[in-house]
Amino acid sequence: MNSAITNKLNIFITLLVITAVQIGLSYADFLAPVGHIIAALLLAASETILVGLFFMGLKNDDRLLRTTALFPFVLFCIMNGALVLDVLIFMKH
Amino acid sequence: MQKRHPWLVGLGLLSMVGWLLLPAKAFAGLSFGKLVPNLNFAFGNTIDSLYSIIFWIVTILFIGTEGAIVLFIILYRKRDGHKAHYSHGNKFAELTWTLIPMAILVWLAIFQQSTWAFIRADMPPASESNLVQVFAEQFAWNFRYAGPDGKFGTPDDIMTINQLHVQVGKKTVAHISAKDVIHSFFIPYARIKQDAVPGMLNRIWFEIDKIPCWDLKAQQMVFFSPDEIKEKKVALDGFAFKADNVDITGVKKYHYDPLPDTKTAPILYEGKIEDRPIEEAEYVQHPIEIACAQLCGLGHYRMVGYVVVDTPETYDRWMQQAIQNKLRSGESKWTDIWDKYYPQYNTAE
Amino acid sequence: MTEHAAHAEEIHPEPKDFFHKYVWSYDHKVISKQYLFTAFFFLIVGGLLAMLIRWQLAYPFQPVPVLGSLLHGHLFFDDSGAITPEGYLQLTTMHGSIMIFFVMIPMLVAVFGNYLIPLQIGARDVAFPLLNALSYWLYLPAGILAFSSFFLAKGAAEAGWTGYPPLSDVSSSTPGSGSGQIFWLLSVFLVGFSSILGGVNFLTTIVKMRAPGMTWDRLPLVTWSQLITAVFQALATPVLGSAMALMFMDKVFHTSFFIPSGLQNSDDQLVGGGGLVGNAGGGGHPLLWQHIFWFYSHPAVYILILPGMGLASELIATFSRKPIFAYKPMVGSMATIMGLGFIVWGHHMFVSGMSPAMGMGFMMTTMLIALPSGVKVFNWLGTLHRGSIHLTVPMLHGLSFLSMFIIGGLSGIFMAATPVDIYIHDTYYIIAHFHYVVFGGSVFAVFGGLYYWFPKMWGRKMNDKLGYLHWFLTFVTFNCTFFPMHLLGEGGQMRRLATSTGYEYLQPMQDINVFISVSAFILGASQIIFLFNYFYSIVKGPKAEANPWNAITLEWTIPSPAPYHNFDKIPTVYRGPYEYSGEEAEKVGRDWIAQDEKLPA
Amino acid sequence: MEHTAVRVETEERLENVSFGMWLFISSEIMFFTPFFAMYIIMRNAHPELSHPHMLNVPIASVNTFILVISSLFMTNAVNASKSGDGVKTSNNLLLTALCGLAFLVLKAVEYSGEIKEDLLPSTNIFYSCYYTMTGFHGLHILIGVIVMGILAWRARRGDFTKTYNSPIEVCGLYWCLVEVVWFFLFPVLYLV
Repeated sequence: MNSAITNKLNIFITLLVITAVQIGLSYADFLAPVGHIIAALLLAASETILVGLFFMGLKNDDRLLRTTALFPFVLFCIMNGALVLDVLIFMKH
Repeated sequence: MQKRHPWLVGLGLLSMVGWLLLPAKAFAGLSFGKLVPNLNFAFGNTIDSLYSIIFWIVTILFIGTEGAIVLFIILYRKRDGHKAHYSHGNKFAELTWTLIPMAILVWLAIFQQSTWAFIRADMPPASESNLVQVFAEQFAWNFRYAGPDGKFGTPDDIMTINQLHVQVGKKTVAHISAKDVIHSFFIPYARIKQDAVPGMLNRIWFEIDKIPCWDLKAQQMVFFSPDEIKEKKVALDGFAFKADNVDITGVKKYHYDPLPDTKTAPILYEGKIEDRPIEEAEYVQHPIEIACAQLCGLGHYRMVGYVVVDTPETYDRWMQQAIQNKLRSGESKWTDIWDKYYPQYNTAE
Repeated sequence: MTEHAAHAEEIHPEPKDFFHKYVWSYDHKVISKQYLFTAFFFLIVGGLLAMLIRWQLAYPFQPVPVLGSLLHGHLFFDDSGAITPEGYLQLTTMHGSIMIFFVMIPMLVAVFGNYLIPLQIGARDVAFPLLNALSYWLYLPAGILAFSSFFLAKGAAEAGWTGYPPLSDVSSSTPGSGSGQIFWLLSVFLVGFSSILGGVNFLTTIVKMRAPGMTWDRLPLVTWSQLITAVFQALATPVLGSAMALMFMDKVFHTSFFIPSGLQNSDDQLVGGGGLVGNAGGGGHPLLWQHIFWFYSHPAVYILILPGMGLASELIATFSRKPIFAYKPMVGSMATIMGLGFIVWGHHMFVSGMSPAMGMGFMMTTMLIALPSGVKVFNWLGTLHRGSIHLTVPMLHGLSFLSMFIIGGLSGIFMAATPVDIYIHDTYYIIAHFHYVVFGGSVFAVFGGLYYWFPKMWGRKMNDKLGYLHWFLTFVTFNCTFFPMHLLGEGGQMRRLATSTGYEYLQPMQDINVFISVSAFILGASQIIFLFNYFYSIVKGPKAEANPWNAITLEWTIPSPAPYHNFDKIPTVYRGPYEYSGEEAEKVGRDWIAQDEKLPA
Repeated sequence: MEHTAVRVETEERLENVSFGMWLFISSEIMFFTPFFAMYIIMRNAHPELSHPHMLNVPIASVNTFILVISSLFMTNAVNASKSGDGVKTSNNLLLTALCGLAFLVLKAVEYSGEIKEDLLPSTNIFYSCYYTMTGFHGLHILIGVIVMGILAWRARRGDFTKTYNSPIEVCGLYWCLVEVVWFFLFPVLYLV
């Protein structure tokens, strides 16, 4: 049992560290603005995966739950991809 | 099983068979060009021919499938001694009716990419076309022409409400936006439609290759090509356009009457415009209509605009008159909104 | 826990008092009947709205015969009893919204889904009975909100069922866009939330609670279609919810998501956040609403048609006494529709200012999505081929679904071709297309389903003579009403016009409009036959036996009306759902064999 | 749900509940997708309206830490409910609810600061997006706090046993969803 608890504590600490890194990175100005965005999103995604796998139990769930968890992010990319393509890239203002 | 009523079932079959031969379907396809003839020879014909290609494909599929339904109902109807054939499918049949429709659909899609790009993406260069700005508002169309200096937002621009002047045979580029809600710039005779979205500039181009006139004897609209109109006597004004209600269904009867006590009217004949006695006029220059195709509020049904199709001579005559008497109707819309909030829309491309 | 003993013990005793038996009930069968009666009420309301619309189009601004004199000066009538222009827009908006959100989706998904899924997969009830009741009790207030918005001071919403901003967003642009639009937003949000919960509930039930032996290739096509519909409901409807939330923020908290900067109202005043004069704001983009709305609404039209396809497959297979032709491709095409359904929405926006390059992409996907429907149509024809076709009333409705869906699908191809769509977009051609698919398709499937499962639901039989009469009248007048709309579309008559007689080029269309209106009145009147037949037979219909149509799926193995706990013992399934006229059937001496019937040794 | 004898929940029931909850979570993610889409379009169409660290980053960072801590309490609560210890579950649930309340209080402080400077949802499109996204997220946290309060009260009353703890599981999944949404909201609104 205690391995589960220490596991939860490790995850908890890594989450705190990632958040701290995220905030710190945003103040570092050696990164270009695009770099900020990518770094922030990558860290957020890693936090999400950590919470998803360990705190939400996806680690020991079957493939069905994992596809259910993943599918909305695919739709997220479809909708945002189409919107960005149409309103920002193709649209001549 | 319930008791069946043969006469009722017969009636059902009859209606299905009758439905199959319904003339409307054939009439529907052939009527496409008749109801609203196409005047835009640049891409209107491709739209019409594309419609009829799809129509014939669809009609063949329609006759085939509906015919199959009725045939199967009759052939395999329930009767003593006839048993259903047990089968879970037939690979060959499934393959054919997946691949063939896929081929047709993909061919249709690829075939039209170029038409769609030609109509929408590649705008004609400014040298070959007239540029007009369209500013839709709740229940009227504002038009603006660049005027002699060729630039928009200058004091010599010409502005009209609900009156778009287009040169026959010459491409017209329209930069469309809206003031308050979404409207849709739709000229059925020119086969074009483009939403006018506030806060956004949409660009379309079209061309009108026939001149609509009103035959005074037959009291109906006729279309002349630029050389046909040379032998016709077409009055440019001096006539009033009247519409009388026929019955409660709101159908209207249109006719032109000469304006009271006018002796002469400017008549276009063999490319020259002179004042001639009004009796000589056989035709009157008649505009085609612009409609709003997007729900834009309670006046959506009465948002009628007019496209006056001019020969080069009449176009210059109108332009000179407009410049002389500084035609700037609906000016506040342009100066207070378009130039003030959307100066970047005054581009040539 | 081997042979589902747990299920057996879990049988709650049937509630006795009226309140728990019929009002606050967890039983999926009672909830489906609650949805049924509410959907019937809204069908009547939506139908009346349609009659008023047709009156205005045939005889523009003439006083409405009966209602006009009764309600002159109120609702959408002016003092002389004729329909006002803004009243006409309220009619079209609410006709569309009520028919889609409060009649068709509930009728197809909540009534048939609720009733049939547990019975067809051999379960006692849905996965979350409390959630099921909650769905209905969210749907009812949403309906009341929508219905009461007619009686607001400035009337119901007026921006079409699509509610495009800035017309819907700026309150001063049209009378209905004030409180009427807010009522519309709230009621669509609530009914969307109820349908999300329904989707989650049904998806869990079908995936997790199938009886032993009910593998994926033995699942009846009705349940397969409910599964794919539930995926669309669970994943696409939230997007509608957030579109409603964004516009609600616009109207109440004066944000400016869909209001571009520099927008003016009709008396030339600059409007900012919430469409109010004097507010700064602006910077939004009206096209974003269209993208977000259609991202939901294209899956929504598949929510409207997929259950209809499932019902039609069941009817056609049962009354041809023949297994469905190519079961796997039927399921495969439904899965393809699920896959493509999320990436096609742009074909609603070809002329809306979406860039032409996007138009090309969406044209490709739209052309591809026409393929699964085509495959299904040919498979239905394959089912009819060499079957023994019993032309009972449900079968006639099933065949009408098939024949009308063919026309609806084929007229869709015209719109997928973008150059042709330039001409026919927002004209009556579009209205003809979707009425052929929704009315000609799903409503005929619903009528067929209601006849077919009436014995199981009420334990009685409906009258056949009235059934044939109703089918014949509806079939003929439906075609006379909606087919000429193709002609109107080709003539260029635009949608949502209070009258087309203001346009010179539309004069020849007016006689077609009058013909359509007259046949629409007959169509409306002939629905009374069905409603009378339905409610009369509930009380007075002859008793029905357990399996009046000699069908195979599990719901026919239990007595009619289906008992409270569905199955005494959870059945074990041995074969597919459409084993008509096979060797196994001959072994038991009939032309059908139930799914859970053990073969004699 | 009247207080019946100890309810027995089958293994399948737990599977159904978690699959159902996961579907609901994906529908909630789809609920937030258009907000992010709106935000991305807005930031690119109007870059002048906002710059990194424009909003109150300290309060938001504290809020993020609060949420991370609350997720630890939440997992403890779920583990405790698995072992049937009602009181421990209830305590952990109350702690998580407390963190949720702290989050909301800080959020209110942040909002009042901005409203005092007259930065309302109607000032410009950036603040419209900001208020909508954080507002709806705060609404979800409020719902979570209320549900956890009720569950903590029921846990203390002994409703949940080793064989019946699906409500706690569901609440745990919901709270992690709310936390994940904030993980994306925080950098996108405050740091970038």
